[in-house]
Amino acid sequence: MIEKPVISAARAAKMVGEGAVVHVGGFLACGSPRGVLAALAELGTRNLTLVCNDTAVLDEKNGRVTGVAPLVKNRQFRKMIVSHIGTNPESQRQMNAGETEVVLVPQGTLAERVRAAGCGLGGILTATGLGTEVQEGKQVVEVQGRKFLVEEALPGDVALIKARKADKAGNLVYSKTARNFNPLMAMACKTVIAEVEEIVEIGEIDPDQIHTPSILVDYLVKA
Amino acid sequence: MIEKPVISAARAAKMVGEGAVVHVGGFLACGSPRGVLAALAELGTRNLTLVCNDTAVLDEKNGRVTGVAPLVKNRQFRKMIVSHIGTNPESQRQMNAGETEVVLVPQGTLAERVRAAGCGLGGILTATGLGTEVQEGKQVVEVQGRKFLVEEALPGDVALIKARKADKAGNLVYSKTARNFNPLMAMACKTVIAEVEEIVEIGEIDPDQIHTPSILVDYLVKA
Amino acid sequence: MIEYVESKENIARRIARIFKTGDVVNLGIGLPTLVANYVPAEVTVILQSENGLIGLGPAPEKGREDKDLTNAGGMPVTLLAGGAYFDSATSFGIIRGGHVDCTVLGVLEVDQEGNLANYKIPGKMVPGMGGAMDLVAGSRVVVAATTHLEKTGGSKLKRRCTLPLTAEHGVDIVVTDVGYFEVKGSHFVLKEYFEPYTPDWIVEHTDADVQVPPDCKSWRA
Amino acid sequence: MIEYVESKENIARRIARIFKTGDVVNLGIGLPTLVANYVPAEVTVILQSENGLIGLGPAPEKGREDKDLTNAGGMPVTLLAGGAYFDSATSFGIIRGGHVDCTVLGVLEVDQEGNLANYKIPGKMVPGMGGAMDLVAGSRVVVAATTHLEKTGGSKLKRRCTLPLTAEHGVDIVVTDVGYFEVKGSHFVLKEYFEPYTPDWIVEHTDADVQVPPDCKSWRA
Repeated sequence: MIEKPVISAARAAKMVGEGAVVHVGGFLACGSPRGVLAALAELGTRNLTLVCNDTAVLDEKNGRVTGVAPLVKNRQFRKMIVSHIGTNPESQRQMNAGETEVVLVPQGTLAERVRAAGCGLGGILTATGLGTEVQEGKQVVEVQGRKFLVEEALPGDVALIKARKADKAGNLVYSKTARNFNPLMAMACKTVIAEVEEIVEIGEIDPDQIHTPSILVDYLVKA
Repeated sequence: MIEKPVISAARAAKMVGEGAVVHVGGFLACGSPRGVLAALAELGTRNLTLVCNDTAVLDEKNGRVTGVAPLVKNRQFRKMIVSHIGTNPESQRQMNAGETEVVLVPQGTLAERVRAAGCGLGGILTATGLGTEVQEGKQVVEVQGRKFLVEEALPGDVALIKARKADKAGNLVYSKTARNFNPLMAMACKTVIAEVEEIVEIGEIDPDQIHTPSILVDYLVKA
Repeated sequence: MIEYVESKENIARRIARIFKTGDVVNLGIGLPTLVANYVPAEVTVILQSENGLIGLGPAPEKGREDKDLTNAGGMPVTLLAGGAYFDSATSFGIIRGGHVDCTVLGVLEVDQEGNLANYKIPGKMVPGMGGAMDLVAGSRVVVAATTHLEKTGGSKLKRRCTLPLTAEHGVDIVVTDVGYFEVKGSHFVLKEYFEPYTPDWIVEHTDADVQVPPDCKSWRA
Repeated sequence: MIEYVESKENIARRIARIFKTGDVVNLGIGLPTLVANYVPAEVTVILQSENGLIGLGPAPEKGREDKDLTNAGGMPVTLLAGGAYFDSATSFGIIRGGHVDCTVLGVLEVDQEGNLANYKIPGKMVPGMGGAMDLVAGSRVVVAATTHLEKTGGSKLKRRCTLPLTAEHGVDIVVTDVGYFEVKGSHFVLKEYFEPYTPDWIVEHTDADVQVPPDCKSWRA
């Protein structure tokens, strides 16, 4: 197996180009790549499109600023495709003020759209969102007498993900609910950067217990 | 957690009703539930619809009869939805003679159709099969300027699957390439029967390394 | 004269009695989360959390939180023995695929056709739907949990939702602090009234069609 | 006069030179499987097998077979350190999602528009497509591996396939035992001729439009 480069968070952040579509793992920042996100916030790259479960927590009064929240505050995103913005009032403010385009996607649909991109599917058919605002502008297909929305694949340029452990080849293992969107995003993006807590030798991870195979991962960052 | 009934292969076979749609795990019989299939062959239940990767190996001259092959030979299937029948000449013969309906599905499409059923999707959009006989009779949807086939979900009545290990709650771990379609089928059927080599206490399997969560499994059979 | 007194506890208590042993249940954030506290000791339900686990346990003791183990509200939780973790696609596959027996959600509005609005007040509050749309579309039984009246005195149960919908025709059961309703056809059926409220009081204080069947009975928390 | 002598070895040898270190490659059953034997020592390719693994190793020693570890042909194999197992949906997600750099498939017919037929001779042989349709639709580079002529002397490269297609316009490269072809627009481009065959011989013995560009060069196994 080929070893993957282990790079700094700062170098990882530089791989996110101006205007890129960035898939960021994590669920209310549980399982988000903190180090790389901090570096990206510092770098200040703009006009990004965010694909993420949520805009994390921005509660400066209580000292809780997590996940992508600093980047939201920095106005680094021109568009945010997320399922939830309720814990980050700044993302709501930007949306209501028309400063940032926010596309709200049902969480399960978001997961499937990202997965579809990674799996080379054009999209999936789901009943979620039928008869709601989510349906607007979407194709409806009938299958066995039932109606479904066509939800399109959602690919990205760069995935910033977080894993518990990697081997030097880039095989990943996630921890508990920090798994969430991370393995899906690892399949859906051209460049995949995994921030990991531990890097072990090739062969140390049981191949039945690898969550993301090495070939999907381009760079490792030590958390 | 609730413990799942551990039943005999014979009792498991009886849960497959006349005319049922049966999803059978395994890839050329690697990872197929041998004990339950043997019991079902003995029971002789007919008019079944098979959903399986392949019709396994029927090579009596060399003493190789694996997976669902005995059931094919018994004419227990009225319909077989599979990706490959090349190693079981009897399934080819039945198809060519018009005795059994055989629907050939590309392997990746079969996997996604089973997964879609288990995941409550109406189906998926794939480019696989475009411009081939597989396209016949199917809807075509355009997404971002590209054409895709609508491939519909493929649910089942009973899943007969094989795992390496279960805990008493029914959490499953598969071994190596014996995993294949097994976890997909575990999600796609009303009744799920898992044949396992080993049953351990609840809590003995690391919850990060469970391939199929217990709630998807109804019965365990000791291999 | 009966005076309305909001009681989230009564709502949670009654909903907790819906489940039977083995049910897989997803409890939404807020009021629905309370339900876990009232499940009878003899009933074993299995809690699913859409951020990727089955077998949700109680909150950890202080100091024993695990940064990698939270519920869908981002709060530290624990996992029971026999629980399992999975990714978000599998989690919603479990939800959409009908493997969750019951989901309990909070409400902004719910109407007599089973429509639910709980994710958006245009121009005011737009937290996003999170997993709610999938939960309503996918779960076998959807229970809407809500106080019967708004702070301003209006009925939370409506003839027709005015807010953007979370899902069309998704709700099966509505439990408020005055009664237990089923959505049948295009009206609510009052299956139980919670004393001291009476069927008459409930019909009068519900801005929707409420049918009171002969077998409607009283229930005490 | 040049006499055609079938050489699967030469086909495999040339295809093995296509890869560069780090390429993820899927080798079909039969002739394509031979390719693994000729990958140069200095090139590390990563073999994927669609039944659910990455990091395919050589066949095990006799007596060390593992019933749970086979390739897509059902034959016992091994896994290299750093390899991984996954289910069939993930396996084809990897294939369809463009994570496989190159797939090598056997051929019944291949035509100058890149159409491939390799899964069915109606009424005669219908093994089924297995994973072939997904592999051709999904891999970045698709290499068709075939002897140049049929046993009966006919050309395997066609103007237009007559058998049911495995995929439309999927093939990028065709390697036979006489030359290396690219599919460009609606014809074959002969990039290399394998001595003792000459471009003239190849054009004459190919029942399709073959362009011979100025930079067409010779290659020796």
